[in-house]
Amino acid sequence: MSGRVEVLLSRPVVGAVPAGTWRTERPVVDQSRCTKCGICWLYCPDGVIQITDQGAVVDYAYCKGCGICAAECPVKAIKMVREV
Amino acid sequence: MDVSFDVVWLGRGGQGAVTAAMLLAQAAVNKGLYALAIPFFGAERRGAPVFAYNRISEKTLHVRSRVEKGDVVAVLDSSLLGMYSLERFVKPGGSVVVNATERGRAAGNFKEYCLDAVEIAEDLGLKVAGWALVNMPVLGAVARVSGLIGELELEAAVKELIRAHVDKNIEAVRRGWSSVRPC
Amino acid sequence: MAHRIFPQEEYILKGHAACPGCGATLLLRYVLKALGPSTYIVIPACCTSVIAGPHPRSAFRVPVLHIAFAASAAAASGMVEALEKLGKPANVVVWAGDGGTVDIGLQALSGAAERGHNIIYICYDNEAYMNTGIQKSGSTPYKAWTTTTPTGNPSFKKDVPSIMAAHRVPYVATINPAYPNDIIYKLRKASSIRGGLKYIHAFSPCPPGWRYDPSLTVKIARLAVETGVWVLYEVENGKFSLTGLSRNLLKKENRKPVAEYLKLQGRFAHLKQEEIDEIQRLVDEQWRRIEEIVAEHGARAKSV
Amino acid sequence: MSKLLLTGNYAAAYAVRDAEPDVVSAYPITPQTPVIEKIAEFIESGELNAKFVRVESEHSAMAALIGAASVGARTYTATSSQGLFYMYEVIWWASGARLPIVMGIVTRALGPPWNIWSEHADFYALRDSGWNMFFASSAQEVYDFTLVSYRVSENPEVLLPTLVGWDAFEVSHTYEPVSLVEKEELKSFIPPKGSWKPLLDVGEPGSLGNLAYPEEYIKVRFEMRKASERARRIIEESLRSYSSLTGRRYWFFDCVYCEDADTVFVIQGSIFGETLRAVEELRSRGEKVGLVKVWVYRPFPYEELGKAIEGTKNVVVLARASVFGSLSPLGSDVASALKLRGASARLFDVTVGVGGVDVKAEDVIGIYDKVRVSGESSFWWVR
Repeated sequence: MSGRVEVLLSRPVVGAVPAGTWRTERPVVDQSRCTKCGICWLYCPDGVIQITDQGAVVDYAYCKGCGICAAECPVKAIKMVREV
Repeated sequence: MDVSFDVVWLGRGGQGAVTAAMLLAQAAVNKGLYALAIPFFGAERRGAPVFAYNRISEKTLHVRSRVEKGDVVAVLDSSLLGMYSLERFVKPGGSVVVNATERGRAAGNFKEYCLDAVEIAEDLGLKVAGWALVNMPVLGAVARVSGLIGELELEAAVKELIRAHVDKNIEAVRRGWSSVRPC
Repeated sequence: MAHRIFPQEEYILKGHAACPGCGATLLLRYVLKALGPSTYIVIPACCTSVIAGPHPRSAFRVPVLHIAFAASAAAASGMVEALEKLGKPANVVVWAGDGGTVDIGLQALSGAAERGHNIIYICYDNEAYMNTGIQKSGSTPYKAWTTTTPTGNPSFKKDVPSIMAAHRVPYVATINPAYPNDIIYKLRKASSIRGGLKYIHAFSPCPPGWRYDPSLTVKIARLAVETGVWVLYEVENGKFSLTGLSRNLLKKENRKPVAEYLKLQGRFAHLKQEEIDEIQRLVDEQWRRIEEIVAEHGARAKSV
Repeated sequence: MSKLLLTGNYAAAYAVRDAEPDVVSAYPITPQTPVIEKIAEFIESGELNAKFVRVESEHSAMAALIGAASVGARTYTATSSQGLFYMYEVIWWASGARLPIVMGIVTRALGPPWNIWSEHADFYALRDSGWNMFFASSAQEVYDFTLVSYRVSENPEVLLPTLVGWDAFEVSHTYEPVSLVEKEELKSFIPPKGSWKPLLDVGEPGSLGNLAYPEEYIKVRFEMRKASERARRIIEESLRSYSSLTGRRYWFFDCVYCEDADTVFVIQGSIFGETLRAVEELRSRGEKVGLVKVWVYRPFPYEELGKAIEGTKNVVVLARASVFGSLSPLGSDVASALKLRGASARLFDVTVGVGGVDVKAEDVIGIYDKVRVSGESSFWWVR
């Protein structure tokens, strides 16, 4: 392809927008209560939660703080905390 | 300058004036001439008056406007003569070919030829959607009157461009060619 | 363990431009997980035109054709025919909002459905023109507030899945983001049906447009099904079946009161009790019709 | 080289058959309809191996081609007048998306009142769309320019859509002998399939048309502008190559009797024949008149045309388009061409043949007589 037409295409990249800055509240996981069930991962519209051996881990660089994870956590292991 | 032998076709929508003009152009091309077939479509439907035109020349023609006066004027439906005065369409000294058994009115400054195309078409069973296809006999007559096109080129054109009932159509052209006479 | 059994791969990358708690993005995340990387998406003007991220960056890891508002079903028609002609089979998906589907895009959708192109058409229905700031669409529910229906929508939501079923497309289904497994199942089924247009109508909660706290997206989505406001079903080759939780909701006593669904949303905050009762009656009426359809299909199945 | 008696519309269909597109999509409208009927026939008979998407509207016809071309298909559509305007939005989308779509426009007047006859207002409405634009004045030119369009559009230096306009009925429905190019010969002229890489591909995912903020938008559009400028050279090269293939001489425009002319008519399309007749008549009276027939309308050949006519005293543009409160589009472009070269020729902008009215040699001579005595530089010629 001519590099000149290439200018038309948007290419996939993590962080197309710096979404993390939008947040007014952040989800904080109480790992001692986390059962690693994956519900928070499943319902996250931003795909910023990973289930690791330690439990659910949130990527705050892109988390917008919607709070779905906290609302859906079956064991209430996630709390929404105000950003300062 | 464009100098051409011009034909004006006058018929009703559905009678095949445009097809006749196309076949005459093809026949002229078969003879090594350059030809245009120019239809003028109104937005009207079946039965409304339809014009088509030919320009035939030895050289490439550029003019695509409607022909105002033809060397030959072909009338596919004599009922149209009540609507149009032929003098409007024919060059002085030109010819008209009318699908009619006879012409009662005095002629102008042009020669008049007649043929009964309806009888020819009906005799051959050439009908589409209930209408006699009078264009083929008239085409044969026009080609003969024009003095430009031979019967063979005309038949070749029909063979090239017509897909249905080719033999009957060729026979209709032949009968038109042979039956046309002054009237 | 949801994260183990559910498709892992992400096709929407972190750092997209959706609002917090966006139901549409959640839906699209599941849809792409179901369909995988061999998928082209056609997107008309809608929220997702923005969610994709600003040029030259994109949050989407599959090829996307953005196209004018009314044009998506037609663009997908040409795309799928071209891919077939070029010997490059893939999923061709239209991802359109309710405006682009039930209103301005309906003609093109109807044409594509009638012609039977091998397209998966998904309408994510957030029940108003959200991209321009919450104006009433043909899919806005009765009585809902929008900026162009400030005292409540006087007209009824257009039933486009039924219109699509009337086109005799091979597959029509509804989905809801509270039920991701159902989404995966239905999208994979749609993808496996090779001939004809597959139409999916998706419930798509919108926190700013519906005036609710973004953490409630999944809860509201679930309540929509539990109250019977949103019906999960599929119509496969003309055969209607309820799916998932909706299968258990034919009996009224199994359905939660619609008030539970309505009261969480600011767009319904102005409703008087008699209006809530009217909406409840309308929902019950809808379920009576479903009962008839189910009974008719059952009788037809027996007679065969 | 075979010669067939074809209408302009059939000539377009034959060119499409010979260019072998993958996807054709169209919606019928008078006077375009025979184009797509003939293409449908070619597809049904197996003479053309293409998909025909029988859409429900012109808007969808162009949208379907955008979808098809974005994944690499060669495409064709045709339309006219109201249909073109219904399609308008996506026509601009096609060029903005840099898709090498080819389209025929059988020019027809716009309503109201309803009118199915020729006028170029629909064609001119696309002058700023980024499409390359040819205008044909005969069925032969329709065939030729349609083939050339594929070569221009698919050139990786260009990758912009191209359209060919031709007059309703006078060209679209008039039968004339048309020379076709043998398929073998075309192979060296039309790029092989796959010579441009599709923008969208699952193997290398990218998005076409993401929202672009102002600084990015201007970059994208500036690239498009540069491509359109490059198209000028590619069009010239393609026409030269086509001329040597066929012996039919094409350039941005044709100039007849221009050498010593002090008055030059500038026209597009089917009025060429009658205007030529008028010019020859005037020449026989000793008047020094010439005639320019514009073939390439976008990118407009400002430099070349300006050079060709800058030495004349009077330039009379005969434009077949209703205009209100403005010069005709063709008149504006010719005025610009003169001004850009600092030429002192006087410009007359005359609207003729609106709604399919025949323009006869007598009309052209009447216009010639009028501009010599009248100070009016912009007027409609209504008999």
